Amino acid sequence: QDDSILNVSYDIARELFAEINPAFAAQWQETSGRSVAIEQSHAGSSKQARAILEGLPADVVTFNQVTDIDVLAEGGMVDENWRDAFPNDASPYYSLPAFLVREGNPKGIEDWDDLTRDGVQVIFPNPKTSGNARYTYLAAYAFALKQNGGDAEQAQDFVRKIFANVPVFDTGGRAATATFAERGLGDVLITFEAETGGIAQQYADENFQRVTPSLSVLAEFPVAIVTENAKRKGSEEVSKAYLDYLYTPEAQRILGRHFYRLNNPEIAAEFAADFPEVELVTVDDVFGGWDQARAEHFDEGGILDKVFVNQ
Amino acid sequence: MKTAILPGALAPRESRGAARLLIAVAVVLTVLIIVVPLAYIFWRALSEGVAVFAQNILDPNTLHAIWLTTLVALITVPVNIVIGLSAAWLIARFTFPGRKLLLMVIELPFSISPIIAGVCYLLLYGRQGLLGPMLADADIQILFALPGIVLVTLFVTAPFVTREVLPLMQAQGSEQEQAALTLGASGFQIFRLVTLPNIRWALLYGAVLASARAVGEFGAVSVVSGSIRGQTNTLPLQIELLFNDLNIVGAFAAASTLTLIALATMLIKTLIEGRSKAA
Amino acid sequence: MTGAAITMPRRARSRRVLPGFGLTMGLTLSYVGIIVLLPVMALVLKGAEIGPQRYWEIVTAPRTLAALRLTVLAAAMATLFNAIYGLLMAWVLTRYSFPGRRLLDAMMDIPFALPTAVAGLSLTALFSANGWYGQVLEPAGITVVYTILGVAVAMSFTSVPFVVRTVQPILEDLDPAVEEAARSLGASPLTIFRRVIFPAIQPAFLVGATIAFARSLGEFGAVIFIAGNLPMKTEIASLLAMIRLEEYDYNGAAAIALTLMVIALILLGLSNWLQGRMQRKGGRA
Amino acid sequence: MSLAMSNITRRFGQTEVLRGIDLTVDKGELVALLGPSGSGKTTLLRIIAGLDWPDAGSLAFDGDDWLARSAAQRRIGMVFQHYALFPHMTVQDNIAFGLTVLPRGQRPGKAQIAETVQRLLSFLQIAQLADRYPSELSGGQRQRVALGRAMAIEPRVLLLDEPFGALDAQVRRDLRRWLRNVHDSAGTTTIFVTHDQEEAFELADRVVVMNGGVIEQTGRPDQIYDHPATPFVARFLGLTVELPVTMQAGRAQAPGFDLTALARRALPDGPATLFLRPADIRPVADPAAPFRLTEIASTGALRRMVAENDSGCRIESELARRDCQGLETGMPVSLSALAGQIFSRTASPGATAPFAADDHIPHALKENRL
Amino acid sequence: MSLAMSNITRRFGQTEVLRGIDLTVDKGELVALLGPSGSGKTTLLRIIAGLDWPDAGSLAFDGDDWLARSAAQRRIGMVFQHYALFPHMTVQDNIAFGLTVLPRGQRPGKAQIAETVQRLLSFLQIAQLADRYPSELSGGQRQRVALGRAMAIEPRVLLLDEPFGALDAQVRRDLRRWLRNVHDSAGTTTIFVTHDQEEAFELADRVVVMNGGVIEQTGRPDQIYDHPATPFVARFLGLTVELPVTMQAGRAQAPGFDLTALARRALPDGPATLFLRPADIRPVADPAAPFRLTEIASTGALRRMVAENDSGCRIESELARRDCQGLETGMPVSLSALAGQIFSRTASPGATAPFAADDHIPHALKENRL
Ligand SMILES: Nc1ncnc2c1ncn2[C@@H]1O[C@H](COP(=O)(O)OP(=O)(O)OP(=O)(O)O)[C@@H](O)[C@H]1O
Ligand SMILES: Nc1ncnc2c1ncn2[C@@H]1O[C@H](COP(=O)(O)OP(=O)(O)OP(=O)(O)O)[C@@H](O)[C@H]1O
Ligand SMILES: [Mg+2]
Ligand SMILES: [Mg+2]
Ligand SMILES: O=S(=O)([O-])[O-]
Repeated sequence: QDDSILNVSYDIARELFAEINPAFAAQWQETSGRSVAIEQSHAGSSKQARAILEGLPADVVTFNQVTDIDVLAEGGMVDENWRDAFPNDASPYYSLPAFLVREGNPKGIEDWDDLTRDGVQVIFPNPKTSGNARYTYLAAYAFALKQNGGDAEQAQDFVRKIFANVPVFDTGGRAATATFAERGLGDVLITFEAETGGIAQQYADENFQRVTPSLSVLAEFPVAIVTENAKRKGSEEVSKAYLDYLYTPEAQRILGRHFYRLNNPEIAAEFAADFPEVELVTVDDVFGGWDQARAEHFDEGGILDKVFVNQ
Repeated sequence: MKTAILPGALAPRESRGAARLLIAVAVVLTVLIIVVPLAYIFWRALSEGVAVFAQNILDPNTLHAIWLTTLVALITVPVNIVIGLSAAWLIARFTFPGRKLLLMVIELPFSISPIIAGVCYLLLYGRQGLLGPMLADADIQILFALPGIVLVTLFVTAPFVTREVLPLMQAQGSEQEQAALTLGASGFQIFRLVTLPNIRWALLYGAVLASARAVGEFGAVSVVSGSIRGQTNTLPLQIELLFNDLNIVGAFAAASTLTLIALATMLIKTLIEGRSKAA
Repeated sequence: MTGAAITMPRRARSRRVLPGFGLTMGLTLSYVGIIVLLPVMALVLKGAEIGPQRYWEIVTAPRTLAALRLTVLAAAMATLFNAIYGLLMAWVLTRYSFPGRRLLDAMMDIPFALPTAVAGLSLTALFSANGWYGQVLEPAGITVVYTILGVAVAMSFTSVPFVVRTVQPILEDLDPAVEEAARSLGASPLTIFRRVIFPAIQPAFLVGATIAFARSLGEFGAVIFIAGNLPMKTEIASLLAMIRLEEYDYNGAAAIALTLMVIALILLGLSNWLQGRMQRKGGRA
Repeated sequence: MSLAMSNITRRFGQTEVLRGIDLTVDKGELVALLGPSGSGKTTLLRIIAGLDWPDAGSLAFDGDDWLARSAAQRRIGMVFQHYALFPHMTVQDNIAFGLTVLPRGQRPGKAQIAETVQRLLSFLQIAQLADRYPSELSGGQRQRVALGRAMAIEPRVLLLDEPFGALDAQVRRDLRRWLRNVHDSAGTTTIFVTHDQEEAFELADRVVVMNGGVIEQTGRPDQIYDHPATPFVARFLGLTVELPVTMQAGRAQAPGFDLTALARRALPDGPATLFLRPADIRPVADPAAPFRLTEIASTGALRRMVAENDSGCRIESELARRDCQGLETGMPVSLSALAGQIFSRTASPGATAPFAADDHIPHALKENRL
Repeated sequence: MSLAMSNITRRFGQTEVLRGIDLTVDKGELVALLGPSGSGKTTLLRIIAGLDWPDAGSLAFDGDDWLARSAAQRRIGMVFQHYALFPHMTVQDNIAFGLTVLPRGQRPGKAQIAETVQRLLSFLQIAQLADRYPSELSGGQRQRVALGRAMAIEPRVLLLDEPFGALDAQVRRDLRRWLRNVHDSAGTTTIFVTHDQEEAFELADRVVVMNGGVIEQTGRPDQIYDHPATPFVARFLGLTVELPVTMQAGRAQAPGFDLTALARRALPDGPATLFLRPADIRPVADPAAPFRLTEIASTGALRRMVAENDSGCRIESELARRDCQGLETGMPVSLSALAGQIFSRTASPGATAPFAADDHIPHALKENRL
């Protein structure tokens, strides 16, 4: 192999990159005449970020949360202004927390407030380790704020009730999926819409049903070159080409097939049937940006700890 | 093992009731606790037929994981043997201040959670750890690569050989070695010709346990491996990965190969024991 | 005695009879230093960096306390089970001959040889609501998966061999004459076990149980699959350390790791001391 | 009240270890089982103790079939070869053990047990050791504790397996005498196993010589000493010099030997074997004799000499030092035998009854060992 | 070519195990270290072997400082108490060991080693055992293999630690004699450790009696037997009857005793202690005497008797059976002493030189043990 890159990615992107990588390799061969080997590593995205800081030799990261790349930037692994390096704030696609319920939706779960009912078992991973779950938390919180006219107290109560309905916290999005689908635990799985689509497809005979709540948070999927490593290995060029490739119609189509929502309007239109209308708020709008959200909600002693611990 | 001597023919028929009961309880518990979980692995691995099983095993990433795991064992076990013997000789044959302490340090890994062992290595060799900056400057990759995996495996397997060999050497005493010494043998001659033959079965058993542990280590390796598909995934990590890929059958198939290794190891051990008892 | 005042060099302790002291000492010390001590030092240094107050805060945070409590409790349950099961196995394996004994004996080492993750996977599947065991237990109101019971089950599985393998050789080596003496003095089998055999194997039994306990405290691979990892409920300490790590909270991770290690060391020290005392008391006949 | 064994047989796999033992031990008797290693002594003792059972035969105590009873029911006291003390119990706990395990109904009160133990301790002269552990005792002391433990339950039969095997000569001799006293004052029936003939002879009322799973001879110590019934017993009891002789009219003859001191035997003419103790052979300076002294060694009070003739026949003798005066290495000597046992050479050793020495010979002559 | 030790001292922690040993062993000599358990015999032997080093003192062989040499360099042959044979090697491999580990330059060829082993095997009369493993040998055979292994390297000094400790009486006696022959024909210097006086006396050219880390006495066997230098040696050599006597003009006196057979001693008048062997005491029927026979026991050739007087003084004696005629339990007897050693009672035992028996006494009288 002439080139090799290591793409360190979030947990549930396994099938996605299994399809994208060969497609890119073929394209790279065509354009540069060189072959490329693409290694993959998947885990909770925060865990991945830490591993890179400790020396995991990633060339590119494809994460599901801006903060995780910001941490890398703070650690000097990624350029400060990484968001400007690629179009659309370096986010080639997006998704949102959505629901997956069992055949026939026996508990009648349609929206966030259904999750607070007694006797409903909710499955999602640990927000401390999983970006995925953090979006879930934020979406529920945003829903409650809206419902109660911005009352933080009531929003916290709302979220706490949902947390109280969670029997198991896995460390990553995929483990939560396994808990729901494989071990048959819980009435509803909350995860990225992309995952709910994929699972519904993969477990066709279980007849899981996708449910899109009335309101959700827009989840960006930022990408970046780990410049520190790429420079050392001399893989900057292919790394950039790899991430650029994600914006191409070809890649966007693959993404669409994996139930990710797309920024490219033409291709998005092709998959419109898969993506119900939903009111999407952003972290910037509701929570004042990731930095503030982190400080207020996720750091030790933040609101998350309160609703999490006091159950 | 002492074979129970049966009393002569005129012995009154003792009720074997208590013995039967104990044996039955032991067998049932063992079946429930050990045998069924073992069997379950194979049952799941083969639940979709042999073809799927074979396909899962022959997946390049799984094959690579098998190879990596074997490599790690091949490196760590010989090191363990050499060091284990050296430590056993030192502790069994000499008295010096701090002897007990040294033994405790050697056995320390037994009482340290593997995950914490991994953390220790992270704190030492990680880019943000004690030696990290130095290693980064020298461009030496220890963590998230083979050296890191080997090092933590050495950590968790460190006590096995010493622990098996030492009690035997202490029980046997050094008289034979002293005899060899008076006959003019050198240190290595004494070790090779006198000590080694006496402890060879214990040594083998220690090595067997160490390799079983080296092959099966999960917690410590998962901290320092980086789980790069087809590169730094050992077999136990590959199993977790397959599980998280929702390829449950694949996970159990990989697990069954590990289980087979474990069973083979135990078989070897049992054979060894049989022979050493006979000798 | 001739008072001949020849001053001889004191040689006794300066000479070692068997060769190899320097070599083995050098080899062992450097190895132990590099592989074991250095990394542990790194942990201790990190712990020292935290400072006592912060350390105390971390360790006494409700979630940490809950995790530590769960870990210790589950380890205790596992050890209790293993102590009884291990003793039974050691007894049955040494005292009775029956078809399949060797096989049963070989089974005892499986938990060591089986990767913990595999064990965890398999146990979880067996005990989950629709698993082989779960189907029987759940209707009876016993939930194992995602409860402390599950944690204990995983812990006891991975530490099965410790008690069996420490007690077994002692039991095998026990002088049968001592038991016969008790028998000829009119003692019943139960009395013989209680008053003659058990005191003899007690030190080994204690050591085996302590090591099993230490190992259970640290067990990770098998437990995380079956525990459910519910904070405050079924989250074990080493997982919490791992989570702290993944949250970039190195201090938290180090503090918890250090605490676990100290608990294990104290236990081992205690059992060594107890064992030493017992041996001084009864000791070699 | 006697212990009766008949036709006791025991096999371990292929090997027959006891091949039909018939023996009756009377109440109050002290019997020694004497025999070489592997002769089945321990096996027989264990069968009496109820720690093993025979394949055939019967064992009854006072008419009661002991084979149907467990060790615990027989109320015997057993002292094991290496004592088998309970290592984690003090001396007094060891001794009290048998009493504390009695069923609750029969168990004496605590105070009473303590008193019994105290009495035994002083009887055994180890009162000051009451709180020690076995590992802190000397061999002789352990022996006493083992005996005390066995005696605490007031056994009807006391069994001892090579009780003095591991001790050195001095201690052994003391304990032996002390055991005899204990036996006499406690009045139990005692059987002990030994392979040391001196021990058997000094201690026992009756000695049972075993060999290869059968009883070779039973009798009072001096009876056995003076009249070994088989070549095996003769050799075992130190008649180690074997001399081929020719019987003629009841008298033994051998060249270079003066055998006139031996009494006439009722043996057919022809070849026979004379068994002699080295101490019963006296070299006499005799220039014409075919023997020559080749070695003289001193062992304290005794002097050992070796005489050889030209055909390589080596004869050893042992004399008190004072009787050796005038004898020196190289000197030609004739050998005169003072006592001995003759077995016909055709008799297969160990199986046939011996042609025992007759009792007409004056005692003094037969025993004159100087 | 002699082995010279001077002032050898060895401490284990607080306990002084050797407290200044001075001893020279000549080439070809066979020396026995005799002493009770714990007297330091093994420790001394190990120091000579180079398996331990003293805290002070010197050890030289033929002028060469052995304390500066390792065990391997000293070229000694050591036979360990429990033989320490290599269990995984056959008899011949055991014996060949010392030769096969020689540095390549000095190592004899394979054929030559085989020949040496063969020669040793036949010399030791175990040629037929060459291919057996130690576990398949009897105690006596193991002993020979151990000796063969030590001798294969043609040691300059042969050391044996209680070589016959674990064997039974018969085998032991045979091996003892055989060892003496081996020593004589191989011509090595030999030191062996024992706590059995008979063994020491029978085997050794010179006996060294040790006690508590010091040498109590050194001398030829009969010298030591006849003239124990200290009360300790006297007791250790069987002069176990201790009688308080009164010295008067060099003669000892005690009521009920006839001590006229003892020679005069150069001792001051006053209280002293007479040490006697039971065999040197003869009870003589005497109606007027204060002693009374209370026990008679037979041990084969000997008869043991106990005489007691009213004040509870118990005296044991041992006689050949034939000399006991006419003596019966209950009979009043006087006791006549045939030989003995007297130590002044003020002398602290073990430290002072004895007031040894003078040599004027006719030998026969002193030794007349009947
Ligand atoms: N459990 C056993 N299995 C097979 N053979 C045995 C067993 N126990 C004893 N023997 C054999 O039985 C024979 C008699 O043994 P026993 O212990 O009675 O001899 P002993 O007369 O007590 O000898 P020693 O004086 O050596 O103690 C021996 O040949 C021994 O090897
Ligand atoms: N390594 C040691 N540490 C402490 N004390 C020791 C050690 N070795 C021997 N001793 C003590 O030294 C003394 C002499 O021991 P040594 O073995 O020389 O006696 P011995 O004369 O050979 O006795 P035995 O006849 O019982 O073999 C004993 O009191 C013993 O307890
Ligand atoms: Mg026996
Ligand atoms: Mg010794
Ligand atoms: O990596 S996650 O999918 O768990 O966020």
